[in-house]
Amino acid sequence: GGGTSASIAILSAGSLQNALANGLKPTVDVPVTIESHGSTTVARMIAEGKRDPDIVSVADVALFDEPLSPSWHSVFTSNAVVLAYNPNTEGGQRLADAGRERWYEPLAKGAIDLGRTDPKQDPLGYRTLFALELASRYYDDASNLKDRILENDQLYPETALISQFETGSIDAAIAYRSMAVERGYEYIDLPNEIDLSNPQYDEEWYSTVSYSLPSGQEIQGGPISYGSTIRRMSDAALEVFDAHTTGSYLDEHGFLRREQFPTFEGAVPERVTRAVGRTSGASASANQPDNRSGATQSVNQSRQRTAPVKLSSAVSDITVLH
Amino acid sequence: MLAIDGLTKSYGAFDLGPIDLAVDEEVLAVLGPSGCGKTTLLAAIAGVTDTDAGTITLNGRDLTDRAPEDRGTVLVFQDGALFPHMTARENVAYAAASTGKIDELAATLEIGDVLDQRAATLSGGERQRVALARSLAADPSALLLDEPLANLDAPIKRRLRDELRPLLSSLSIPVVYVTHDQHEATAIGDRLAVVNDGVIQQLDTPSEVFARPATPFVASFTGSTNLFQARVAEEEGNPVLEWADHRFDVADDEYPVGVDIWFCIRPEYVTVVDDLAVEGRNNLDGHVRRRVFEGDGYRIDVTPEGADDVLQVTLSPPDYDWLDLDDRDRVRLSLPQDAIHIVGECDRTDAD
Amino acid sequence: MLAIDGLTKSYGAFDLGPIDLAVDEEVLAVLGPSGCGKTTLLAAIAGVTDTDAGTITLNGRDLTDRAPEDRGTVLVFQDGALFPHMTARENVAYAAASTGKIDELAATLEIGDVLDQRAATLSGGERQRVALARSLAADPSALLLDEPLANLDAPIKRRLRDELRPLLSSLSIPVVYVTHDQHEATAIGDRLAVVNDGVIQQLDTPSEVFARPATPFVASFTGSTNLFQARVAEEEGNPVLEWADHRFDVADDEYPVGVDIWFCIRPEYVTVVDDLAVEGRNNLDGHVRRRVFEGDGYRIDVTPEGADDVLQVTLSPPDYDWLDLDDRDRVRLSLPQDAIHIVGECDRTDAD
Amino acid sequence: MATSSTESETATPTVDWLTVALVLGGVLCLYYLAPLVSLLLSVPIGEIVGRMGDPTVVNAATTSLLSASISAVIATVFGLPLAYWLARSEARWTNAVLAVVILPLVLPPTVSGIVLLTVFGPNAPIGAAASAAGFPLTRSLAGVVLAQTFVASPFVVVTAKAAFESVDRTLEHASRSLGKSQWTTARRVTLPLAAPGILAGVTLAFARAMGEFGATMMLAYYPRTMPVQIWVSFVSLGLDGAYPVAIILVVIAVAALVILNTVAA
Amino acid sequence: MATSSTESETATPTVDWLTVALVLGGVLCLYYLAPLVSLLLSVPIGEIVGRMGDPTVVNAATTSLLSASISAVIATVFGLPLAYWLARSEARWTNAVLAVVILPLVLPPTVSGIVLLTVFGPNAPIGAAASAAGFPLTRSLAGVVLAQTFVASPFVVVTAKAAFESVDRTLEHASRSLGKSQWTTARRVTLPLAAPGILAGVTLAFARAMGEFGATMMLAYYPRTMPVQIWVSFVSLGLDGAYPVAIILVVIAVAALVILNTVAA
Ligand SMILES: [Mg+2]
Ligand SMILES: [Mg+2]
Ligand SMILES: [Mg+2]
Repeated sequence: GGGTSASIAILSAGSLQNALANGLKPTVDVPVTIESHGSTTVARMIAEGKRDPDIVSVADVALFDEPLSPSWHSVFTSNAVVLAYNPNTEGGQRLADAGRERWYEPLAKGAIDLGRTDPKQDPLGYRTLFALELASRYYDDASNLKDRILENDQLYPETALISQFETGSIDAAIAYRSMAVERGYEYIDLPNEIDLSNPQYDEEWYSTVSYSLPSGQEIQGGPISYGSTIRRMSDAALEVFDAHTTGSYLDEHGFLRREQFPTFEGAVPERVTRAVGRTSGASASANQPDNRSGATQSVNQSRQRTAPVKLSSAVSDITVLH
Repeated sequence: MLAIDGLTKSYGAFDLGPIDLAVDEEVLAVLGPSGCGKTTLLAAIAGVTDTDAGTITLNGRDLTDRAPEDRGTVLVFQDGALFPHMTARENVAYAAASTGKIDELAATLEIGDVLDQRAATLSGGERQRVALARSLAADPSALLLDEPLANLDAPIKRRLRDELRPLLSSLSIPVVYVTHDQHEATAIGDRLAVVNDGVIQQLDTPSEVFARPATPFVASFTGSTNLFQARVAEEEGNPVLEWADHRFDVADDEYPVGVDIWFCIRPEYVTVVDDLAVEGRNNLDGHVRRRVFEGDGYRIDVTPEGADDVLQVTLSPPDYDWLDLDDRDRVRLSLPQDAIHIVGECDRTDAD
Repeated sequence: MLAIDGLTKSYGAFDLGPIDLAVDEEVLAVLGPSGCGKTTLLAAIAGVTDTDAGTITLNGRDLTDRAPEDRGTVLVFQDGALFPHMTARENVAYAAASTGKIDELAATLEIGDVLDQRAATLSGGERQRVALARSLAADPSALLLDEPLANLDAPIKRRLRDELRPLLSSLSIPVVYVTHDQHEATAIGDRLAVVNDGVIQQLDTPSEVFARPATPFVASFTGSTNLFQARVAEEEGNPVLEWADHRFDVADDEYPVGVDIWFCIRPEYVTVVDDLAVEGRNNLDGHVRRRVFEGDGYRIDVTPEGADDVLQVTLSPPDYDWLDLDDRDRVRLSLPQDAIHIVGECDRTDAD
Repeated sequence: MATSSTESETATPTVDWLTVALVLGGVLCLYYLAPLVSLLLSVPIGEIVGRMGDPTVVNAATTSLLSASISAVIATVFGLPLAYWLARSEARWTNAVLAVVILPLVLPPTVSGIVLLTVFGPNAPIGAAASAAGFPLTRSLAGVVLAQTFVASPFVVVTAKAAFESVDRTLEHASRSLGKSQWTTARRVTLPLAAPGILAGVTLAFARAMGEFGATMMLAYYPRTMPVQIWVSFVSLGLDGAYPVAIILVVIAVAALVILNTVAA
Repeated sequence: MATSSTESETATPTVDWLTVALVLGGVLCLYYLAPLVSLLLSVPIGEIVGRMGDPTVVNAATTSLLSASISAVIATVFGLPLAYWLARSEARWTNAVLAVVILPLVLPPTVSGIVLLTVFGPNAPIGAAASAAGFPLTRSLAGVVLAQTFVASPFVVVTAKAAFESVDRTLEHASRSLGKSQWTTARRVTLPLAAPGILAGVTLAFARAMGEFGATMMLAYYPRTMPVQIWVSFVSLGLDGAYPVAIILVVIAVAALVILNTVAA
């Protein structure tokens, strides 16, 4: 296998890279290696056998349905969609002036060079669409923001988006709050109804929007939820997992730890809940409200279909390592 | 003794062989036009090209499947193939077992002055001398030379040719000397193999090959420019040749009456009869068509009466002056019976 | 008229010039050892290297800042510099205005046979002939030749040298012919410039340069091997030279008494007096130290009495046979007054 | 016969160098091939053929071929003079210039893309001016070409430099002395003699341009070249989505290289 | 004087080819340099010096130099025999082999990394076997070298092939005919004559290995090479984090190339 007993390998979403390397790593005794790619790439690499990390963490738990299907996972933090702007450009300044209540106006006028990521390729991309849709409903005078604001040429791969933004090529970018905090961007904190950060708005508000991936998968709106799972159980992995999913470093890096986190989904091994200090019961209760993403129909069925297989492999891992 | 048996090699539309050759401690000159396969033959003996069939043995050792370095044959290339990143001395030292050997060869080949020059700065003659020294430094059991003088200017070529003859003879090993130059071949070879289209046409002493060419090709390539078709007949039990309006006595009685044959006579054997009144069996009258000065003598083209062909006669300058010929003069030529050589029966083979 | 004024160029530790030269419709031979700057001088005239100072004019046109192609000068390189991807004909055609010109030059330079060969397959002599044809095809206003015969074998070199002389003269343009070979320089040049260390040491007709070298370097480089130091004295109002135990009359009265000078006498001007009884002002006795056969004659080294130097005498084979000299024989030599040439005052300049 | 065959065996006891060479070279070839075979085997041929008609694939192929061709031409037009100068100049700082030429090779393409953005991005003076003139240098074919040229053109310069150096300078001097301009000399003497090396360089540059991903991704992204399309397909559909496009890229690139070398040779 | 100067002016009315060449070449150089200058100017020198002591940067630099050196050596050891064979063989399928050699150039490095994973990844037979033997081929220096060798070694093969082709085969035949083995011939005749071209190829391969990112990212990621470290810094800290590391990479690579060429020449 790839992860050796010497160190714990974490394969994580790119947005967690800095937090894990500079927040988590110094707080644990176990040596940790962190590898980061886009969340979708992370999921692909594991699903297609290109990586075999001990712990995998992604920026959208939906990826734990498809293509990854671990027997369980923890939802441990949230993030928010924010509107980062470059105060040194004219357009950026216009946004700063418009502020939290009127930010969409200069955007809708086409006076801002906006950058965003491709909804077909990463969660931030489709979450941008969700946020705009929700904003259209949230603000009184902001109908149809998606049609008015979105242009095809706003799409960049995430890396390119960051570079374009930092070099002043674009005035503003839809980003995660953690990115903006870590890099010291100026940003507009959007209302919770829009920024997809608060599980409280999940059921009756976030879940009313959706997006179809090229694969045919239907993504339903939901709070941004970072998920993590242990693929190879060990005491060391547990220690890292605990610090990873509950550590205060997350706040410092701009992530939002809601009080209900971490919650669990699936057949969580008891060792995990014990280590993290939550009961299995909590997992069961958290299960329902948090499950918004993934295929609209028969999500639970598909999970039940795959769970036994994955569980047995996880069990065998545990057995071996004991 | 270098023995080649049934050697063949095809590439593209060209077929070499089958070649059978046995070369003793002698110099065998291989003469042929460019593209006749003579370089390929050397390369095959040296092992730098592969062959399709046949065996090559040297002093009883079968070389056929050996690597070039393991054959004991050394090949001297047309342009010398000196290593350009080395001096002349380093080139010779590359193959020499001792510095004594280098000095000895430098003396023999008179390259002492240029030993410390880079290979690229040598003149053509110097280059070939160094190449020869290098090849001899390797102490060959057989020496193969591929037109070593071909790219040299005429006077250098003549001088090196004169030096090569005794040098190669003194080696007492089989030497194969490839050339397209008939003078070089006769000057250097103990024996002479004439090759055309990948096949040995004749293998004999140079004088025999020149006097009695085995094929029309050998005849023309060795300078027997008077090559004609005639029919064998008989007069009083003796063979004669019918050519144009004439009948010639011949020494060769090998061919039956009525057969069409090729015969040849070298231009230097044809004589001009000074008195038109003199009759002779093998005389023939004609008219002077052209006179050409060839440096060391004159060539006279004569159109025999009753023929469209041209008979060539070579004359020494004194003879030419004495005969005082003009164009269109009527001359009587004599074709000595012994000089007329029947090359062979006519078939689909052409003279060239 | 090609005029060079105050031309200088430095590279590394080497300085060329200042060079002042005026070349009429004549052949100027530039003679010097390798590394003396003669090739650089040609390159500077042709414009293929840049210069530090000075002007070059051709028929009144200032060439100094012109591109090489705009000078009207054509440079013939040592190895011919034929374009390897072209045939001989294409090389000539590259510079020729018409095919008629190609044929004409092919005839003049006797390269008709090789016109359709690739440049790489030509012999050294053929290569230089094609290079010459190509350079003449460009219709030069001045022709510059950089040791065109240097890499050729001796006989070819001699033949081409003999052909070049009339050919170059017939052009009626300034020709600069660079060489390190004194025989080539005298055979080809109307005038001769001897260059050493980037400086013209002497510029005159070949016979004048050879008879009256201006510096010890010129003397030794042109074969005045008898080069000695002596002191100017006076006898009866006439200048004499004191050398070893001897006093010689000299024709040159330019140097004051008491001055140390270099004088020279060419070995072919020294004569052996057949009768030891014959007295003469400029006679000198010595002993034969060595006799060397030099192909076209003999060289005798004589140690004069009272001197450590060696005086060289060249003798024709008949003279040598008649004198019947042996090593250690006592001989009386005569140094004709007119043959003794005072090269110049002694200073820090060395003979070589 | 028996004797000579024994002799032959004892005469070549050393390890055959050719065999060693072929084994080493074979290992390298296998190393190149194995992943490609694995790539080819992973997708049924029908799937590939099916994807070939896909408009995104057709567009990406068109963009790639067009941009790589333009990049190769630009690399040649701008690179040959530089290569020639590097080969011919006696200036000491040619080495410094050569180092500059090799830099794009050393720089990870993504970094190249980022730094190119700082110069040609719409906010940078050049980028802004071009954009204002209706010719944006990013997110356009121009951007793709800029990225590809940056990473691919050094191959033309480095390879052509070696080719020019192999041309004897005396031949150029001879040509000019014969009254031919620098231009004629370059065209009729230098270029023909350096042609094989130049062709090799252009081939390398074209190949590298076809494969360019990192810098293109940063500078252009749109219109999508095949490498970008492969990436997009991988991220959205996984290997099954990416492999057919990758195979088509390989096939097109090889075909283009074969044509380039056949036409030019 | 006045006359000749007028003549001189009328005599060179055409556009000076050298000027055109220098302008075109200069534009290309500027194109290479501008982003680099922009890169250098974007970070205060103190920041760069500060980062140079940073253990992650030191580790990445060590890994990069070590892996690129190993890759260059492997590329040379395996590539030279292949290049020699390609240059010398008369087999028709040398062109097919050459196409195989050029393929890694055409393939976007990320794709190369992915397909290499299908062969050397922990799930593939070879990768699993190596891993079981305690020598994992991914997430190890071996993985880095595998990735770099894949993308960089073609440069050695292509460039050395051209260099070998320029060595007259007759010289090799002459050497062997003089009784020297293939090995001696290669060592004393072929290699010395082909040396400049081979060195150029090794230089290119080393440079490319230093800059390799896409395939390394996929195949290894750990230990981090400088390009990966640049990426990580960029993802964590943005351009300000990535630039100093990128500058250090450029400096190290240039220094290494200069040393390589000085030592070898
Ligand atoms: Mg031949
Ligand atoms: Mg010279
Ligand atoms: Mg010279």
